[in-house]
Amino acid sequence: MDPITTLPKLLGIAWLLPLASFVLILFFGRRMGKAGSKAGYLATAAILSSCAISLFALFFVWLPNYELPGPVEHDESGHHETAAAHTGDAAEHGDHEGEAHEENGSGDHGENADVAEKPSDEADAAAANGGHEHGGEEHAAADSSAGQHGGAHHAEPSVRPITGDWYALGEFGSLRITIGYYIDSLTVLMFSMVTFIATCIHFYAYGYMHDELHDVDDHEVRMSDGSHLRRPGRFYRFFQYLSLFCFSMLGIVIAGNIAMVFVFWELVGICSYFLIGFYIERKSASNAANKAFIVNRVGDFGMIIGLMILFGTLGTFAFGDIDGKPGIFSQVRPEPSHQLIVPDGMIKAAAFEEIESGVEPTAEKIEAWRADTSPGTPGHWAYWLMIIAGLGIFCGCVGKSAQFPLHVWLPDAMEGPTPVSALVHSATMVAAGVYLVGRFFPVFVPEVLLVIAIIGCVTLFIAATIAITATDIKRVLAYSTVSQLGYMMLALGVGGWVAGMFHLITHAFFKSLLFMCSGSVIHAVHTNEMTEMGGLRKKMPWTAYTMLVGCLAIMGAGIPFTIGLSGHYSKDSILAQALSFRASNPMYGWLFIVAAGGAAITAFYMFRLWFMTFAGPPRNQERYDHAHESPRVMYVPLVVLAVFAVGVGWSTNTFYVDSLLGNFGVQPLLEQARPAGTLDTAHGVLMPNLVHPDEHESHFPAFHFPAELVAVATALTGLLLAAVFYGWRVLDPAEVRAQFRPIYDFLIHKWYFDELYDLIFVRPVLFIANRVAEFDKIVIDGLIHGVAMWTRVVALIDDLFDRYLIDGLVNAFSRWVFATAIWFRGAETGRLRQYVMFIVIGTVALFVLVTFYLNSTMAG
Amino acid sequence: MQSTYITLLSLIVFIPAAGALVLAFFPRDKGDAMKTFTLVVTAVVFGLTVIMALPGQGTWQFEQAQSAMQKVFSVPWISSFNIYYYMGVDGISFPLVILTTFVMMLSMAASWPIQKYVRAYCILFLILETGVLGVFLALDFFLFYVFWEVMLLPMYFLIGVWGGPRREYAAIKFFLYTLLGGVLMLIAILMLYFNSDVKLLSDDQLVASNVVSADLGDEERTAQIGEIRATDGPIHTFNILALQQLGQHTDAFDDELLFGKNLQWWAFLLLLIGFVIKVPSVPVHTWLPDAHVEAPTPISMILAGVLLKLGGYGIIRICYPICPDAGFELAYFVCGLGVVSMVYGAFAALAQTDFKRLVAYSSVSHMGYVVLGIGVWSAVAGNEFNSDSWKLGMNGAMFQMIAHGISSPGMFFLVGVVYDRVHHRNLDQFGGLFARMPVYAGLSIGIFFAGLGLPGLCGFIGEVFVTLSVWNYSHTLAVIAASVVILTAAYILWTLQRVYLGPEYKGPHAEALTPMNTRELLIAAPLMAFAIIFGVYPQAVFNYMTPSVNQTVDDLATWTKDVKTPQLEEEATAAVQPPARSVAQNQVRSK
Amino acid sequence: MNPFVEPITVSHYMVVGAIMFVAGAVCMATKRNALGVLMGIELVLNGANVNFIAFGSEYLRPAADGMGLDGQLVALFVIVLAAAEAAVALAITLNFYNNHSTVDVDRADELKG
Amino acid sequence: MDPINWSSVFFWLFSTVACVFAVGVVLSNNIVRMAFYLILSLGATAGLFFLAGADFVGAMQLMIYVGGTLVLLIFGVMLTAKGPFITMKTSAGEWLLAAVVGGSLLAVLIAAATSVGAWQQPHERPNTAQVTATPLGMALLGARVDKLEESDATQRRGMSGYLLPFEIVSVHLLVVLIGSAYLARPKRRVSGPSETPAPTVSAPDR
Repeated sequence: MDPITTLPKLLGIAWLLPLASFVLILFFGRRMGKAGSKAGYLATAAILSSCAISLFALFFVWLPNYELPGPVEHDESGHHETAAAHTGDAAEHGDHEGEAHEENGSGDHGENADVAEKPSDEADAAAANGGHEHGGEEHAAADSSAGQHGGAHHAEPSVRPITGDWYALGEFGSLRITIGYYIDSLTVLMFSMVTFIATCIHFYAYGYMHDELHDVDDHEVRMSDGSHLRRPGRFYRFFQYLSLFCFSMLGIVIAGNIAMVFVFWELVGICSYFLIGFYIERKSASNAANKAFIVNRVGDFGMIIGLMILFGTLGTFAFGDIDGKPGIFSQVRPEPSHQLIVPDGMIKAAAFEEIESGVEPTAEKIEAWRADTSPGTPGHWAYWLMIIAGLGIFCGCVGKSAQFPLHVWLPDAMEGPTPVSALVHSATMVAAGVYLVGRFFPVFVPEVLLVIAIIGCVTLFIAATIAITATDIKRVLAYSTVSQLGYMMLALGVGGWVAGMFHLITHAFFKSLLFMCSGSVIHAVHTNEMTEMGGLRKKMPWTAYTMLVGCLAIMGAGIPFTIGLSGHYSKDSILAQALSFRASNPMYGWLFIVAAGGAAITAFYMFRLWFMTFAGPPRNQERYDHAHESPRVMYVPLVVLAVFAVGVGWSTNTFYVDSLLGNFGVQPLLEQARPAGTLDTAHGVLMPNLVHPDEHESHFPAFHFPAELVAVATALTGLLLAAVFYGWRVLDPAEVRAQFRPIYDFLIHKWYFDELYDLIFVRPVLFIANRVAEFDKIVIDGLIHGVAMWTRVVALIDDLFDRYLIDGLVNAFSRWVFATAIWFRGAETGRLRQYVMFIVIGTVALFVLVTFYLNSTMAG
Repeated sequence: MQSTYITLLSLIVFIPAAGALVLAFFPRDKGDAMKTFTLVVTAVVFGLTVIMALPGQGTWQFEQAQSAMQKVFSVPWISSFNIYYYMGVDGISFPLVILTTFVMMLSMAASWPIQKYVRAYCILFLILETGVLGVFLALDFFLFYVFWEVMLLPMYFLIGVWGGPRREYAAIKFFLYTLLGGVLMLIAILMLYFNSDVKLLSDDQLVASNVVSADLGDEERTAQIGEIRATDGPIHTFNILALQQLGQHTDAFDDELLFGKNLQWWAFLLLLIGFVIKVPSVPVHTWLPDAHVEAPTPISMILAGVLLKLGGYGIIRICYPICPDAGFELAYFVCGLGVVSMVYGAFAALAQTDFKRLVAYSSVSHMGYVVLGIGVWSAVAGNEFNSDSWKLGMNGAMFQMIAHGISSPGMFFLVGVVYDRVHHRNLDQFGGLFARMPVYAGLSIGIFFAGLGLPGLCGFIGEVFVTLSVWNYSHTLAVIAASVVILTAAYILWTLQRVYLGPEYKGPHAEALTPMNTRELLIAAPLMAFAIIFGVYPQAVFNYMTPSVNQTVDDLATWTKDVKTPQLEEEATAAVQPPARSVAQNQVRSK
Repeated sequence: MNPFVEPITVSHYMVVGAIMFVAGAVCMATKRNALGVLMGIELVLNGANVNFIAFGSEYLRPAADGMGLDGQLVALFVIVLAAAEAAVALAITLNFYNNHSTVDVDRADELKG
Repeated sequence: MDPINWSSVFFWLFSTVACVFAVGVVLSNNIVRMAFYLILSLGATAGLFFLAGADFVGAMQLMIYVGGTLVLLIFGVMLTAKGPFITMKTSAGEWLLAAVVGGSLLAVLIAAATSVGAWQQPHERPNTAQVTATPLGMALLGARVDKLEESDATQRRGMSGYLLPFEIVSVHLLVVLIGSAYLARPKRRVSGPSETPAPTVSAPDR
């Protein structure tokens, strides 16, 4: 089968099936069996089909067509010396790098070339994907010149992703905003992982949510008359949301452009909102839902800024090239070297003033601008644009992955039903942030990566410390999730792309397992408080031992250099990468130390949880008596996931088995998906001392050995501590609490983040809102009313003016005329003789006047 | 052809008026019959517009790909002032016309609870529809103004008679605000009219602006053009298209008027004030919350769904094309207005306790996107002319108008549904509606999320497109605009929580909370459906509007390139060395 | 200068007319008796007539300058009208007398404003 | 020594009589005396007319005024002459005022009369005495025989004569005759107000 045409269709179907399920349940859910019980079947069937299709796509379409790269475990003997050189002298790093790879280059290089050429040989539709053919040829060219530069083998992507658009949301000139796909092995892997875990959780939820099949008494909600709320079950609605969530999540995974990611980003956010607020009657649930969505929106705000920068400067959202139009990745890392550069679009945007003043932006000129990054130059500003864009995108990831400082929503999100916590808030959605950082990795400059690493590191520490004191079983897991996400971010931030993504996959399995186990416990004892549990392992052995597996997996248990649970491998590679980073950047050595310390804390709080729940005598006898093992539909998925939690980190070469699948395993798949050019050592521009080392270096024994040892040692330390306090109960944790009261308070109040945010964000915003509303009412409306009032006053004045001044004048005049007339009337005596007198006098007067006038004119 | 078009467009505009006339002959006590009749009339008009939108209708069909005006006709009306009965439709107005007829139909259906003076209500309602459609279709400025004012009075009465307790206050406030805008507009119209001169236009432009009909044969056309050329003195015109040509290709409106600003600057400002009052933008928005709160539900729907769009339409159709110079100069001001409205409206919404008032403020916030998207003037990136992101903004703004035209009537209707039942709107006294009215709550949440800008629903497309387009114009505004998503989420989610979630209903008349009836469902469901369709497949709208919007933007971009930039460069050089002004600029202008 | 030697001129006549006129006017102004007033009127008209005659006389002025027969004709009309006026005025007076039993014009103040 | 100009002598005689008795009319309080003085004054005026060559007018003066009008006047005096009315005294203030006003009017008139030089130029009177009755009669009938030889066109415009004024005056006299007869007729006294009550028109209430 030709993957280029098949995969989009297959994954597209897998993606849309949950949507179909959602729509059907939306319209007919209520009528699907009693209280919508059939809706559960429908949703489960849909996600199961998706899972089957995804796995089919992975095993029967992807793997046969794209051979996985060789083992990443380097031949130790060949590298001891160079590795030593690395640790010894970081300054000479660059020189040695070339040699180091030259030696082993030929082996896997040949394979890489094969992989790349394979599809172009056999694909009928090669013409449809010109890039492929082109890539193959170019690879051949690179192959011939491989001798000159050892690093060249990193430059070519091992497999070109399959890209394309389904349809456009909007198209304006050269700008397109589309719904498209970008498929590489990471996509396929994520599809498989998400659908698989989702399937397990659907089955599990069928058992967990069975209460909703009939009327429910919600004991957490008190009505105004004091009774408990009684409401009809909402079984079908739960599966409806779950289906929508699966659709949205898969949308993020398959998204071919960052805008589409954003679209589904929001959609998973809203699904999360619905699921957290599933118990809509509970105030705490709806508060938590609001909090989750709004905090995520804060992250989205940053993401939109990133989107704007990218769109404004690059004119595209697409990750990969589509129909010859370069996508973001190929603009940022142009062929053939795939070195990270500031793309032309950003340079032009930064050099806005120069261009406006008439400088022609020729290729040479752009190159010159790019080269000059001293402060104040366009190159400098363009680089800053890169940083801001990267930070903006990362901001979205911070929100979604609950990283510091936006981590506050995730613990509250545990208000949702436990299957939701397992699926949405541990395995998939919150991992979407990490996934996006991984997807967008090629665009992050070293400075941004450093920020990511620091944020991740801070997060993992804060969350781990809070988890120590939490007593709500789900909250402990929630903080654990935050902490593990911090690990992933840290890994990505220090350049460990595979390490980070690997941890994402493994974590998804064991964290969902842990959540489901906790759900099973809660289902049994009807409380979240660990202080009321204890000794449950006898009552519910399946749950207890699958959870133990989960705890071991998360703490990274394993026998050094031999075998371990999945977490062992992923955490090792993270620590190794952090160590490698430390070697290159001594001033950021604390990242490694915190990560290692965090590993100890992880082990401590996980086993604290396990001991408190399952070991020792029961703390609350009544609850203990009522506890029971969950039904099979719930614990079978636990077992399945436990198996995966153990083995998902393994690859065929872990056991040195040459299987039919080649070097099958998660790590090789990820290695195959590694973005082109990200394997090279990267140097910061604004921070010239910042070096992101080649990830493969972390496999050098110089880093790998100490890291693995440290990981196991810290984990064991944590485990021991937990056992001392909670397992064997040798020491009383209450005494410790009393001893370190302030610290305990600080931790139990979650570092006072909620209070802080309430103080510096929520209250001011509400304050401003009220002021704005008042402004409207008082100032603007007041102004209007004032104007109206003044108009009326003026009108009144006008009226008075009219009445008293103008009319008054008229009246006064008439009165005056009247008075004059009256006065004159006195002359009208009616006496004849007087009239004669007047006539005479008038005549004389007239005469006199005329005479005077005539005289004066004559004189004049 | 002209006769076909005159029939078509006149039918669309005047069927409601004719219906109003017929209503006068209904018996007094047949209230339901009147409502039914009115509904039928609005449905007929809607049907006509839908027929235009569908393919395969021959001459009646709206040509999607055509960017210029179509279905144009022009009949002399008041010849002594060159006023014509002159209408046409293009991609900018057509979606709004359909939206209008659609929302009008729905809000008539939503008018069933009206029991007071049914006849008068229906008549005013239909006259209002005529006015609004006339504004969208009129191409003669005078005609435009007439319809603008025709629309005003029915609205005044509809609020003032059928409104809530403070209806007189609200109605007068609405009336005065809008009237103020109308008067300013009239001043601007007259300013433009008396400074216009058709003779300045070239032959092609005369035909393009339909001063000389394109339907005529060559000889007749030449004769008419000759006639125009031979006339003594300027020929003033109200023809909007001709004014656009004059504004963009001649210096007819460039005379200095006051305070060193030229005539078109002032005309632009006056028109803009007139239109942003309608939009409404901060700080001339306070009529909106009051009008909405007091107006009956269907009138709120019309007010939010249709009337606010007139402002945006006016800015796109009139302000920018006719006064590009002023538009260029004031672009930042316009964008700033939009952004301030967005932020301000969102904050104000956050503080409301009246459900309807909150929705009204959300309208202010959402319409801010429209103003912002229209205001973006990013034709220039460096010295490259690339108006793509401008097109993005303009199209986004247009889409936002349509989207808001779907979502906000929906919101107001849904508020009305619950208000009809419990007769209060105090947000703090709701809660638990999800359990009592599940279908209603589901639809509400859907529609409110459309307002929130959730992907997959119509609000998202407009908001995101607008926001994205702003970056190339101003980074600051872009960042502020982006930040509004947080506030929007906050107030909408908080509202949903207070109204629909929670264990029980806290207010009075709890027993009246019955599920939606069929009529209400039939009103809300289409809105929800369109919200989803437009959100998932926005091309359904863009196909109609993009050619025309892009053409408008291209024209303005060409103007920027050919006229404004040389002018600015010249000013820059003149500032360095002040020699005599060259005549080159004037040559360019008169080209 | 002997007044009996000097020839008479228009001015002389005019002075006589003036005296009669003024006498009539004063008579009108002072007499309370309606008949006295009437007599004053006669005097005034006569004074005027004197002037007319003087201006129209060929003996006093060259014919070319004078009014000729016109003066006499006007005087004639004045005399006729004076007679008519006297008749009417007497009728009024009698009427007044009938109504008020007096001829004191001061009592006839119905026109008083 | 110039010969006595008899026309001057007669002028002075007549003018003195006219003026003195005119003043006498003013000064007298007795209505009968006033009438007598008036007759003298008017008669003297007629003499002045004769002196001025206006024989017909002078004759008319004697006939109408002295004959007709004054008879009429005296007739009136007699009709109304009851005791108290014969002498009605005028107050001293009125006299003073009248004197001042009259004096000033007189001054004005005399000043006017003597202000024009042409009016003081003596004129050689023609030796032929002209009889004016015929020309006057002809003029009243519309023919100005005195202007037949006039060569100046403007002067000849008066040729139309006084026919129309004559007719008017005739009608006027007739009217006066009838009017005065009417006015002077004995009146029937209406006793008291009208006894018939005013008709009450009931306004429509609605």
